[in-house]
Amino acid sequence: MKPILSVNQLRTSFFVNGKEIPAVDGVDFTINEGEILGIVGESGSGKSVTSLSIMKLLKDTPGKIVGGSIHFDGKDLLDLSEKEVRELRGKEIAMIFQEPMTSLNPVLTIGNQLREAIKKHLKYSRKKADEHAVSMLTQVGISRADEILQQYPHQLSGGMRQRVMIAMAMSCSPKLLIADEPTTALDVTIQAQILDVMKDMQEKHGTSILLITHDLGVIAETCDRVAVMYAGRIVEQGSVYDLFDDPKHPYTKGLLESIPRIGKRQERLHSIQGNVPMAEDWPAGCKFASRCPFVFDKCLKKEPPLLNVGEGRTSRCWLNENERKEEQVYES
Amino acid sequence: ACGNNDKNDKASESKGSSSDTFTVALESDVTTLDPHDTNDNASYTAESAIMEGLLGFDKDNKVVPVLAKSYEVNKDSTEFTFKLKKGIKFQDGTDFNAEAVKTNIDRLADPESKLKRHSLFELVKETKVIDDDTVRVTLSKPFAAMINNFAHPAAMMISPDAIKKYGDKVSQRPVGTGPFTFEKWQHGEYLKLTVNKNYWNKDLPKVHNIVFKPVPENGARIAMLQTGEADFIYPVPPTDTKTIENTDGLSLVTKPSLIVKYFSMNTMKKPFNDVKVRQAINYAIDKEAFLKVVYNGYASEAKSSIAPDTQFYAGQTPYEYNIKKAKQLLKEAGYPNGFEATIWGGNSSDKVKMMEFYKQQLDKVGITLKTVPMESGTIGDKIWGVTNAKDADLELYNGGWSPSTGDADWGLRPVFGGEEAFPPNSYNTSYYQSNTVNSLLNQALQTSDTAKRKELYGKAQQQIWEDAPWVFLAVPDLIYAKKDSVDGVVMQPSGVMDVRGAEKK
Amino acid sequence: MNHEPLVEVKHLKKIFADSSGLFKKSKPVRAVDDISFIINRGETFGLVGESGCGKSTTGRMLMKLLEPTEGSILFNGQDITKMNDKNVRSLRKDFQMVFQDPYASLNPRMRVKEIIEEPLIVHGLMTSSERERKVHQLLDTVGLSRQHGSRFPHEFSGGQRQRIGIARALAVNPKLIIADEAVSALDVSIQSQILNLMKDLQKEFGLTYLFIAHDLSVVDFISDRIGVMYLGKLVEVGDRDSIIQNPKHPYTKALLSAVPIPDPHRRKERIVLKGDLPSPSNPPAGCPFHTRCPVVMEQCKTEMPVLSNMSEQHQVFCHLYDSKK
Amino acid sequence: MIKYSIKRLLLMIPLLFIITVIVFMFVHMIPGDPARLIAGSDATIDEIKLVREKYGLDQPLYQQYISYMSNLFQGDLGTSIQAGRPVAEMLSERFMPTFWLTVVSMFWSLLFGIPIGLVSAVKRNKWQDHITMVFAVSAISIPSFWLGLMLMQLFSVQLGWLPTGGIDSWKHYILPSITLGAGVAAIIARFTRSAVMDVLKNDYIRTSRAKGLHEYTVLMKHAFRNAMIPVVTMTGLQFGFMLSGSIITETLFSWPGLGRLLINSIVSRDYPVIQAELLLFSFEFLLINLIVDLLYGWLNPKVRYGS
Amino acid sequence: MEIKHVEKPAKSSRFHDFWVSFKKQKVSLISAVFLLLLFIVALFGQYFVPYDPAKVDYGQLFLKPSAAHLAGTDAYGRDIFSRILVGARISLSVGLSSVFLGALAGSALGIISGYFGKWIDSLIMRFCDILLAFPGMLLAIGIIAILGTGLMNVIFAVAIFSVPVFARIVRSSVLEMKSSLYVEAAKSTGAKDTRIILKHVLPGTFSTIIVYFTMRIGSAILIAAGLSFLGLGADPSTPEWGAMLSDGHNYLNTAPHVTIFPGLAIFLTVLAFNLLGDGLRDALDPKIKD
Ligand SMILES: Nc1ncnc2c1ncn2[C@@H]1O[C@H](COP(=O)(O)OP(=O)(O)OP(=O)(O)O)[C@@H](O)[C@H]1O
Ligand SMILES: Nc1ncnc2c1ncn2[C@@H]1O[C@H](COP(=O)(O)OP(=O)(O)OP(=O)(O)O)[C@@H](O)[C@H]1O
Ligand SMILES: [Mg+2]
Ligand SMILES: [Mg+2]
Repeated sequence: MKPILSVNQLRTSFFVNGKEIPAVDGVDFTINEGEILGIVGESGSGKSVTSLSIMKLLKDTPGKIVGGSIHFDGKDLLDLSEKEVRELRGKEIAMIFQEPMTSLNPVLTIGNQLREAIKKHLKYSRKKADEHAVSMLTQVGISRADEILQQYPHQLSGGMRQRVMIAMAMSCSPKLLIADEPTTALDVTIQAQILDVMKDMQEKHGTSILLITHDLGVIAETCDRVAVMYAGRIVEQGSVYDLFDDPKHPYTKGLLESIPRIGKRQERLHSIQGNVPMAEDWPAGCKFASRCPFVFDKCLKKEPPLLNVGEGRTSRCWLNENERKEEQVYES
Repeated sequence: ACGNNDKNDKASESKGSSSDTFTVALESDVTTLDPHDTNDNASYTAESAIMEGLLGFDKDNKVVPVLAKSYEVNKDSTEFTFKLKKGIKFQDGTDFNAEAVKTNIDRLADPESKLKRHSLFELVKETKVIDDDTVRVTLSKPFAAMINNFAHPAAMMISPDAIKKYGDKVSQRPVGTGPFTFEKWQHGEYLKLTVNKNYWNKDLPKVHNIVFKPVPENGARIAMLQTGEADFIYPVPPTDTKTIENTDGLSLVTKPSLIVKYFSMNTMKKPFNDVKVRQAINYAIDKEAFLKVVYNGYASEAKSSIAPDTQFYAGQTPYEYNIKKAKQLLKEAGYPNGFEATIWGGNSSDKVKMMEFYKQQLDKVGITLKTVPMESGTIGDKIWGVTNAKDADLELYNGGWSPSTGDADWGLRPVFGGEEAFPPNSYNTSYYQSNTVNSLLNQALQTSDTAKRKELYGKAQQQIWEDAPWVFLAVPDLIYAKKDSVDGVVMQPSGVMDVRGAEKK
Repeated sequence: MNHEPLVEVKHLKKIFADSSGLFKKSKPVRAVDDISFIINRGETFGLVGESGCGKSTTGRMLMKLLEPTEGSILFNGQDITKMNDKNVRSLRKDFQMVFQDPYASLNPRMRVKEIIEEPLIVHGLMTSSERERKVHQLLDTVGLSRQHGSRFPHEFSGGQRQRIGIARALAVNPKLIIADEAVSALDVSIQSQILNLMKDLQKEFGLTYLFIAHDLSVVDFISDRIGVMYLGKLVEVGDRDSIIQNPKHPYTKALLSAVPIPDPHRRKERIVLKGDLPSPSNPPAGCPFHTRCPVVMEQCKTEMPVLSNMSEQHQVFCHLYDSKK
Repeated sequence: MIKYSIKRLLLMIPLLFIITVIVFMFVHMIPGDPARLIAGSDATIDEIKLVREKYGLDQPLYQQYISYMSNLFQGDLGTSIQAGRPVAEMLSERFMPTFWLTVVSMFWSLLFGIPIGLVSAVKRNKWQDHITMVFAVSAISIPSFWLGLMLMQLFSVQLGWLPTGGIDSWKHYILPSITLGAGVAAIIARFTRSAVMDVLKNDYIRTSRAKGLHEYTVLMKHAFRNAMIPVVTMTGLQFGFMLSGSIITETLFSWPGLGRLLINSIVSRDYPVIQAELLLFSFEFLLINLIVDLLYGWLNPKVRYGS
Repeated sequence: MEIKHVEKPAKSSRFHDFWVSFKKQKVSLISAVFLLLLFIVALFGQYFVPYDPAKVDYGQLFLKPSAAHLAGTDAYGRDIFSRILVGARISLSVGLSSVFLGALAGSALGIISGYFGKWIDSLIMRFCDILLAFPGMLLAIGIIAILGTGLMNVIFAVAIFSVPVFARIVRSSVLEMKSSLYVEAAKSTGAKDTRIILKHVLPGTFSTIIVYFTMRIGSAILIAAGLSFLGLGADPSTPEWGAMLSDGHNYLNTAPHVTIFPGLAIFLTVLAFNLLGDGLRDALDPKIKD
């Protein structure tokens, strides 16, 4: 399979009051054509910042990409001019943002906002763009689509807004769709509908999807591969099956154990003790060390590299060093 | 420069001001065209192009006959008989005759008509038509200065037909005997008059149209003259005279006015109740500097309580600028270290400037002056809202007085006429009360003997000068500017312009 | 657990009728349409349902942030809908809310520290040094570090923001916490920390929760009783076990079947609801769910179902169970 | 919307009634005797009395108010003491020149103010921003008499391109409207800058960028309209001020507008004229308020649908 | 005592943040330095003027700027430069304090109006409408009639002119903020209205207020000058910049420097305030930090 996106050693930092806060600190992953890659991780671990970096949308934040490369379809996005990136955005790479409530312009009709990208990238006439917009809305399960086109965001419920965002992102059949917690605001019945829509997309158009979510159930049901992030880095990567069946990294293990299971009588949920350290006081060794139940001397001294631990599987843990040492993927 | 003229022509073309239109830019709006109900010079100026009186003033403020051929006054100044010129018609075709004169005088004399200029004719007891061209006006009591009232623009003749037809609205549609007839009045924008083809004096008029424009801003008025949009502007502020002088093709004309600039001192209040203090202040002000600083030299020192062009003017020996003497007098009066005083005055920039000047001057003799400029309504209330002289807070008042009729009585009585002239009745802001002056003024009114009157007014002026209820400052010039090619406008000392003879060469 | 009610909601209604509409009169929105339920002292009442069905609106009415159109809310036997502002303010120490939208509910111009200590200041509790300690403790509790305290909300990720909101609500040790989607933006490890914490606090202080969420597994974990809402109406209420193990209403069944299972080997068949979401400004006649119900009957289209008692602890509004009345 | 507007307009009637009371009292309270001021600086006491009687100024205040109001209800605004003409006639001939001058000035102000504001918001703290700031501050701190006279010197006297005053043709509008509009343009520019900067921080701006829209489109389509709300408030206010006539500009350019009428009537305490003008201005502001509110609705659909 | 110890670092860090981000704005920093100098001039100007600003010399009217008279002389032969230095005090105090008062009162009204809504909103807004409709000059005459003359009253009068505009502007931003969720959240914690207004609503209106505030200073100086010509000013001989500028009006053709230099003083001051305002606005806004 051909990779559509490969992110290498991506580092993005925020500069606040003269201090550098590394939010993304050397992230590597690839997405193949037609593949759905899920990213899970601690909140604040840099998932959204990674996706914004790919879109090169850090413009209005104090954030800056300080290193690495992002290859999309053979081009390094970091070398492209703003104009060239604009041509890609919305057409080749589309994104659904985390906040559905504030991500739509309150003073423009839904139709107006939907048509924009269609007209710009597909060069449709207004009438054709309208038809296309209606079909996109119908695809995401909105039935009174032509009526909705005339309405304003505040007239829609949170769930509907989120679906509009999805329709908007998918309207130009992008090669890559980045979905940052697209269903967090939705109830499960709608969530199910939307995940179906996204899967349809992927099947029909071969769209690759980068799906960021906290819901491991969603990951399990939709993704082909999963990457787990912790403190600005990928700590484990692998196919859904491998990851759920046999998590290698202690953090992943902890995560899986923390899932509340429906219908199971639990008095307490399992949880990972301790807190994610702030970027400012990241330790010299493994960043998870302070919370890791399996911590040993080496962990505190040196940060583990991403180790190849199986077919398409990597893990950033010294424990796995002994398991499969021969191939070291990246040294950081 | 010539180049400049080309440009000016372009600009004037766009205005549609052509060679047969004479454009006058005045500071203020024409407010009415009913002379009987007028009290501002801009309106009089416009009215006197349309209408004429029995008598009028020439450029030296001498009374001259206009529609009257001649006039006679009886000995005790109660009967005025006018012989009228013949064959004159109003612009609407009505004959000008004794009946017309009676209609006009009656209108003015009738208190019910509530005309602003009724007071000039309130003494009229009767107006009688003797024959078609003779009319006699009888007063209820002797009033020698009445003849000036007849010459006053307020006494101009309106067509009796028009008065009947329009009533009060005659102020919007005036009909007179003058060389120009009313054409259009766009309020606030312009007033346009056009030639009266049947004017009795065949020499006039010399232009086809006259347009009056209100241009309140000094700078704009000058710019209009520079661009050629106006042929004649009035007034030119003394500070801008250089601009006119430096522009080719424009000239500046000046003329002494009837105005006397003064500041009055409340003679009923300490320390101004002491004549020495008042004289000291007169000595303490450097008039020459005053003329320069305030008027840029376009004024002359006041040498009496009335201006030289006023009837029966008698010049006095000026109080020269002498700080030593001033200090000496103050010391004699018991104020060796001076005192504090407050001066009130209007709030226009030149008046503020004057007051500031007094302050600087009096500082040198130890008098600390507080200057309080006030908006016209406010100062009116503060000075003329006081009914009892004793209650007056007024100490010093920065004023000016100009008798629009040009006669000495109106020049002196309202400002020095004793108790009867105290505010709120009149303008005696120094609360000056001199029996001598009162009786001199009264005597002068009882007689039509010019020599006698001259003597009486002379004495009165001398007395006032010595009593110094005012600080006598200056007689400012009237300054106007025109294109070199323009002529024939007569500026009367009162500030009313006679544009009947205006011409463009 | 005692069964003494802390909160009694009776026939609560909220209709957003618009009065200030400039151009068009829009139809009134029946956001909450006659619901009644009880929350017992020390228990957790879970409220689940479709997005837009009126869960937040219910929560906000309980907080007295919205005036109900009709109905009453008894807190400790007192009707708070009739209370004046002053009394409500002092009562607010006893109930706190965690808002659904984590970012919008944090003042962008205040530092996290200030946000968290605000309730303490408002109720005049503690000295400033005590407050400072408390803030640190709360930050620890929700899994943030002390240095986070001096940052601004926009510098945080979505989940971190949510934790700030939780810390704020916990600050004054309230009796009732209304948690509106309090954990939906959190990753599971933090989520489990918070949920455990909420349970601990409940045990320790006898707290009562109204827990609004759409993640049924979370609701299942934390709740004692669960209410299921659809389009402004409560369609099913019951103790946790009955609802999860033995759901009656077709909507509850659909919800349960749609819960994604965190096991890639069990990609299962769900009950996928067809039909369109009706709008609360134009609710369908009869049962509000009939437009999407897989087992719809003629009767459902015209008649509003009434309450059927499945057991003492389990009520449902559905024509399917009419006979069991 | 029409219904709403009509309702608002009807509500203005009682309001204007209250305003008449306030205006009447205020106008009579300020010092100054119209009779004295209008009779002239050398009027005799008799002349002053005459004026007072003629215009009923000698009557008790309440009586004056009653007769004023009863005339007002018959649509009669009274007669100017100064000019002796019906006030309604005077106002109507002065209104249009001021109105058109206001419209043209506002046109300039928006035409320059908004783009300048946009540019400086986008180029925040760059040289473009600083340049426009200097322009804006100049326009604010240069008094209009200075600007007006300088423009007149340059374009009328030196170049001879434009007339110095009057209202005959479109050429006459250029200098006065620039003079009047400069300060307003500056204010609008500054407000636009500030508002656009605020809006650019919103999430939906990021969304629109994510669609690949050109920065220009993002700014004009997405940021601009949202930023317009505070700008509209300010524009409405300034429009109201200009509609009351600018005393300085109208004086400079001999403009026969309300500003000059106002100053004349205040100086001479021409009560009927002042009262009528104040009523007119109040009405203008109320109307502008209404229009601004309608504009809010147009700009912000949330307001429109009242949620 | 102990309490203070704990508070201190918090406060100073806040100021520190502000300072760090403000420091980066070079232009604003320069403006701040300029204004600081100006304040020094305002306080001590009279001690280092080259000439006595009140000294008249009728032999030296309208001298053009030269080495002896940096800004020339005026209509009484006074040194304009000295007058500008001495005038800084009055112009600054009138400009600043009047706008400050106006902003204070106007913002208070705007906040009350926007926050509480209902009848109080209508009442305040209609009051503002009337105030707006009243021509400045008439209002000024009325104010003199009520209060009499004096510098304090000039400040007061100018403040009154600013009130309705501030009220309007602030109200519209309060309306926007009032509906925000964080205000609702604050309410839910039990905060009183006063606290909500002061802590949550008011800071949000700053950016708008600052823009208008800094713009208004120049206008205030000019309005004050206009008032002193109406006779509202304390003493027309005071070297107030606006008054000097307006006075120069009469000599625009013949002696433009009489206008230009006071005008320049006003311009630079207003410019500095605006640039400073922009800097403050950015520094106070947590979102803009680069
Ligand atoms: N504008 C900003 N200024 C400063 N720091 C920021 C900013 N935005 C994000 N960060 C920091 O960057 C880090 C990563 O944030 P990011 O939003 O990518 O997290 P996330 O993984 O998406 O979390 P969540 O799942 O909660 O959304 C966080 O620690 C956050 O504090
Ligand atoms: N202020 C308001 N004005 C008008 N309608 C409103 C208002 N607030 C909420 N609504 C409407 O009321 C209904 C219920 O809203 P609510 O926020 O309570 O839903 P919810 O159940 O919390 O949904 P979600 O899960 O998406 O948060 C929605 O249709 C919403 O559009
Ligand atoms: Mg995120
Ligand atoms: Mg909700």
